[in-house]
Amino acid sequence: MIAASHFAYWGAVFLMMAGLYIVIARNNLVKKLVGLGILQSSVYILYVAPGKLTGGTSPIIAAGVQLYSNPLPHVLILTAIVVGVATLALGLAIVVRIREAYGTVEEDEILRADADVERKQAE
Amino acid sequence: MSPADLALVALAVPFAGVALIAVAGRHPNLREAVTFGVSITLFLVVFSLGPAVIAGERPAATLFEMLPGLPLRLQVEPLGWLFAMVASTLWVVSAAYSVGYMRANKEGNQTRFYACFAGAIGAAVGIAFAGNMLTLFLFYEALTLVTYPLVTHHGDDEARRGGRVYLGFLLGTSIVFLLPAMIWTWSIAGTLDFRPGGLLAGRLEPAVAPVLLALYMFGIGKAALMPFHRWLPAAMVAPTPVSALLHAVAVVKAGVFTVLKVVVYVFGVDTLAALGGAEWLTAVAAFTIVAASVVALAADNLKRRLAYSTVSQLGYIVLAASLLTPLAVAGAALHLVAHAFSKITLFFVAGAIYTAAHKTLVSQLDGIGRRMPWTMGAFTVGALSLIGIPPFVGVVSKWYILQGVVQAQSWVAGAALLASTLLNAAYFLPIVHAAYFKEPTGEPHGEAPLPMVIALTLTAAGTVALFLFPGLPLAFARSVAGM
Amino acid sequence: MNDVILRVVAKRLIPLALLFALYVQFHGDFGPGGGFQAGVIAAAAMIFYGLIYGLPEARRVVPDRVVEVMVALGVLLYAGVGVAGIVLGGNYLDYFVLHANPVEGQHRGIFWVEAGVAITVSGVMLKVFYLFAGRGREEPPEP
Amino acid sequence: MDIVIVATLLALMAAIAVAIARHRNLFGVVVLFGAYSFLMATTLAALDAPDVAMTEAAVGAGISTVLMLGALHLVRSLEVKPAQGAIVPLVVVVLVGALIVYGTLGLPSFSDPHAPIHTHVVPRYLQEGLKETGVPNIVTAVLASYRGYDTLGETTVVFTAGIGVIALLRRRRSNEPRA
Amino acid sequence: MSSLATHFPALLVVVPLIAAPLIVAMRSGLAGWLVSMAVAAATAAMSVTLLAQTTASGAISYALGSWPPPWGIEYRIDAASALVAALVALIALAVAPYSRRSALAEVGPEREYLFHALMMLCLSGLLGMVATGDAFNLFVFLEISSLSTYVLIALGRERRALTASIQYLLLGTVGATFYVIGVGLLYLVTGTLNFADLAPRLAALDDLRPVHAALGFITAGIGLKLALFPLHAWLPNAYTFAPSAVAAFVAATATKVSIYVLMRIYFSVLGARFVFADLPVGEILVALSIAALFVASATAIAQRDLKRLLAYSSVGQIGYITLGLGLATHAGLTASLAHLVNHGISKGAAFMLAGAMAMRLGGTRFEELAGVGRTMPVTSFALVIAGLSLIGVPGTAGFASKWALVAAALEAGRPWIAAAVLVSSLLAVAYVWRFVECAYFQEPPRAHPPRGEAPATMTAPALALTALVIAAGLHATPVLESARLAAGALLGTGR
Repeated sequence: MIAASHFAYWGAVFLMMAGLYIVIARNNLVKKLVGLGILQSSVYILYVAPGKLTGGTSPIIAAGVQLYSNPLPHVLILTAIVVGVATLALGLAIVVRIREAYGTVEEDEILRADADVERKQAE
Repeated sequence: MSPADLALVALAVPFAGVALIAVAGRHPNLREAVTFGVSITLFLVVFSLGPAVIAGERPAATLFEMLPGLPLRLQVEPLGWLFAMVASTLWVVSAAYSVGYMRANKEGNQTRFYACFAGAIGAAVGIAFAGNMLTLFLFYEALTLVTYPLVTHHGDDEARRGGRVYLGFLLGTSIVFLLPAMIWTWSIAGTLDFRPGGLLAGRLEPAVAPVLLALYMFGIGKAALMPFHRWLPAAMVAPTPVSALLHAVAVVKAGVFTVLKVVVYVFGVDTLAALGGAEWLTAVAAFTIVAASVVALAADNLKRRLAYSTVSQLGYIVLAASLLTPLAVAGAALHLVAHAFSKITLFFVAGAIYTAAHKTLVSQLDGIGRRMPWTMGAFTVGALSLIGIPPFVGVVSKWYILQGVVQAQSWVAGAALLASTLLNAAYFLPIVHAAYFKEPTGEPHGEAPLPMVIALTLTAAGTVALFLFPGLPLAFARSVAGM
Repeated sequence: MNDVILRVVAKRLIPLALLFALYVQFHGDFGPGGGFQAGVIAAAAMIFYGLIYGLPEARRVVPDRVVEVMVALGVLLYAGVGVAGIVLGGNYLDYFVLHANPVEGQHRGIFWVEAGVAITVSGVMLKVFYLFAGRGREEPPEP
Repeated sequence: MDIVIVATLLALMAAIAVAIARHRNLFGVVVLFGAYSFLMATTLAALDAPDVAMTEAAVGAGISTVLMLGALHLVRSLEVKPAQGAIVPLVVVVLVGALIVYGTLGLPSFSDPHAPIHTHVVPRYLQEGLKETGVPNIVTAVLASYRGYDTLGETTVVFTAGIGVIALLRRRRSNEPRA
Repeated sequence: MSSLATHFPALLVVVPLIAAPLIVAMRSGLAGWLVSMAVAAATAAMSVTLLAQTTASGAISYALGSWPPPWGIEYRIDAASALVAALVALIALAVAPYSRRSALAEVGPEREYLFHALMMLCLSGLLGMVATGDAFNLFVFLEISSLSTYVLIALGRERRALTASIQYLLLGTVGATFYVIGVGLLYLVTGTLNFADLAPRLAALDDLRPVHAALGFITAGIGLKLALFPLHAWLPNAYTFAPSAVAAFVAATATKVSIYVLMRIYFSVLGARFVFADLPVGEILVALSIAALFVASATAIAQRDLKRLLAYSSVGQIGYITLGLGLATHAGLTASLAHLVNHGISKGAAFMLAGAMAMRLGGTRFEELAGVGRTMPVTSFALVIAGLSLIGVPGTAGFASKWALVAAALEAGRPWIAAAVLVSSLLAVAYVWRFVECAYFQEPPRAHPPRGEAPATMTAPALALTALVIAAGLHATPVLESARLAAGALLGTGR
């Protein structure tokens, strides 16, 4: 029965959708970054879950252990996590600067402010 | 120096001139001297190529590969030499004219003017000596771009609008029609090198021929085939020397020259005749001739009238080419020369009148013949030549075209020729009549500055000389037509 | 936060945290852990210190200049190991050539690159904390 | 057994994600995100990925939360405006989700020992890794040696972010941008 | 120690990567500038050598850490990657000398060394994406280039640079994540990440649903990075408000590298048959590209700022490149790669010249540029030439690739595509002439007195690139030939 065999994927899919939705639909930049974090973290499951073998252990070679879960996804996801936090740090730094320059972190207000500048320049 | 080298020199001289003029820009006299020096040098170089070409040589030089299998290539053949000869000769004359005009009217940016002028001639020479369609296209577009600053010389809104039309039509047609036509030709024939008998000879299905021909003919916007003629009157915002040399000679002749090249060396007269894809072209050309003449008739602005006269005269050449008979093609080649001398005279006159009397309208020219006898004399000569009355060169070319018409039994063409001759008379003779037989108006004035008068007299004399001694151009025209 | 108990606890705790970081660093070969985690933990310890004793104090202990050097040094170290591989006749990042005995070479290589990771990671984390915390000090003018 | 645990954890995370989407207090959002990361770490641990779990705990639940709180302190805006009509995003998200669900239907099922990822490439790591690198923790072996170049890149990413934040946030005379 | 040249594939990427921390450690703007110029020269030399090698003797494989692929990470340089790498390095070489004055003026002396370091990281990331033969390693270097780009854009003078940066960061990260998801799906059904190893295993699959999804995610993800219409929302602001040097470098290279990645995945991993024959990807690409040609170019005409105009023009020009890709023939791919190079050069020159004007006139809005033809004659004239190349006038680089593209469309028996290409270039005429008329038909504003040309370190490299535009137009054979080889390499027909 497919639900049992694929639930992990679909869990990841749901998280991905939720994260993406927050990025697109929400207006507050900090919240968008949180959504981005969720979107990225969904990938962890997508990669790591299939690497798990029931009855296996973590891939640290030890005497008498036959079955190890797959280490490669772990390595890849370690990198992914690091990339994630790096992006977050940068994003937050930019958001802080935006707050200082615009006095808000709500996207629509920022865009409106820019539109006003455009109009002034036009005249 | 071998003929091939001479061809390269001929191409290099005007562009060297651009640099020299730019350098000499600070000192007007030196600058004009340079212009003269360069134009005369070019004339001599091109002239010295003549014997070899008459002797049947086809000096060729391949510069470098522009696109894979498509080098930048020069080759001098009779028609090209003829065109280059016309352009370089008239450059010398109009250089003198320009000096008088530009100084008398205190035009600005004269250095840019003379530099672009030289550049335009260089591009024209490049077109004339192009050994393949790609090279021709390169210089064709260069000519458009280098003349743009000349058309918009005055830099006001009118100039800007004129420039837009000029550029829009010329670049537009060349990119949208001419370029694909070339690429198509290339994909059919695998080459774009001009060949006697046509590089497409034997490679063309009857179905393709008319479409490809149409792409070429409408792609060559400089030939001002209707409905793509509007750039020519728009270009009249330029100073008169520009209108004279470029829009009576270099640019428009580059257009009809390209038409002839395409018909003769890309399709091949016989191929096209065999496939019979050119009747529609005869019709369009005929329509252009008549319609343009009618518009000219209605135009009161002298330069505008001359511009539309040019459109219809270009129609003659395309028409002749479309008849695909040797005599007609020879006539076309000849008319290229005839119209050049006649029309530049008329434009010189228009500029002289503007300079001396600041008049631009036909209706203002009453009695001007008495105040500017030389000028109006030249005008009369040019007009008669274009109408086709001896002893001026116009009649010679028209005669050949007429014979071609007869050969081709194309009654459309015959009717168009007849009608336009009458219309030419109708829009030129009243000017002459008014100039001599009506009372002068406005405050009195004399002739334009001497250089201008000399220039327009020389070109007028040219039309006579070419009537008396048509041998040289005739020989070339015939060899183009393969007679 | 000038809560005495907290400060006392921290005094005891932070050295332990740093020690744990070292353990994670070097035990990475045998158990979970490695340069990245160690770097994060070390940085976390310093951040904790900064939170309790205040930013200036933390900056005094680990000055910005040092932190920025760490940021660059780690990458240089890692990339340097790779270059060493070339210099010693192998490919880039080839550890085998780092020692006569290939496995020993692998050990060396892994040791140094993990060290590089730890240095840069802890440096960056700390620097970012400094900057965010420092940003708060003087209020920017409202636009 | 594993399945039940993992499934439960996933369900919890999904719930938190929804809560984050709906929640309007930024501080609450950040706290929820911390909890989310912690659950993620637990899940990863349950999936036999202790290294990843450890990292996610340190980074996701630790550093990220600290950063976010620091940022919130600077941004000083806790209330998020209510999101207006968001049909288009919803459609996009559903389409994307549909595509990947369709894709997953062809994927090997959970903990299938014959799945390609278990039969190709990885066997060498597990069988030869210790011999070739002398490192029993295969994750470390692959991370630092077999795919050590990835890790160099990863370190560079951290470095990039570091100097990026320096360039953006360091106080300076000619810093404030002109409008 | 073995001959250094054998390590060029790695050094090409690693040298700039090492340069960045060095510059940071030195903390000196001047030193950073000198280092970055030296590094740019080195990478240019290496990439040209590699191009020559691949042209002569086929693809080069380099096992990082001496671990054989697929267990280790492989660098794989073939005619295609070498060509793109050469473009990137060349542009870097042109921008490096330019960057100093741009950085001092727009970013400030205190941050200059960071600016140079970030430029090096961006260069390293892009070259890494080009050189790698490993799907996940590509993601890592994609992030290196992306993160550095986000910061570099945010360093722009106006506050809108920050907005542009965060928008690019959000979209770019979504794109990168999509790419990772796509790669993940491929990994889960093959167990490998190495391109060369993936291809046969994917071809052997019977259940293609995951591959379909992967194709979708990778196309969307990379499409975001390469500003594939209509996923280009981030691009105009990013190019407009970034510091001039950044705009020039990124505009000329970043999107191009992403296009290369898409080609690599399509042809070397998923396989042309799967992507273009079994699925309608080609038709979709063609449709989107033609939409880009007209919509983006038309939008460009309406702009009031030169940089912004150039940015929209980029979206349109990218359309020409993806159009050639969509044709999926050898000729089409050749045209696509040729335009990739030619447009890179032309747009790089254009943005550098626009930056030089911004340097002198304080901005590139058309009010500010009025009469620039008189105050900065050389720069303006050069910009006109670059513009002619965007139009595709013979004698400029743009013409050669337009020619190739039209020829490819005709050869593919799709004349209406050729027509679209030609007609759309009339829009290019229109937007280029926006600048011409503003520069030559208007009086310079009385507000600030004309200060003449920009400093030589900015003008000289820009002019050099412009000269290259003409050279590549009059003698286009080298580029077209390398493009042909590259296309062969991608299609697996040639080397």
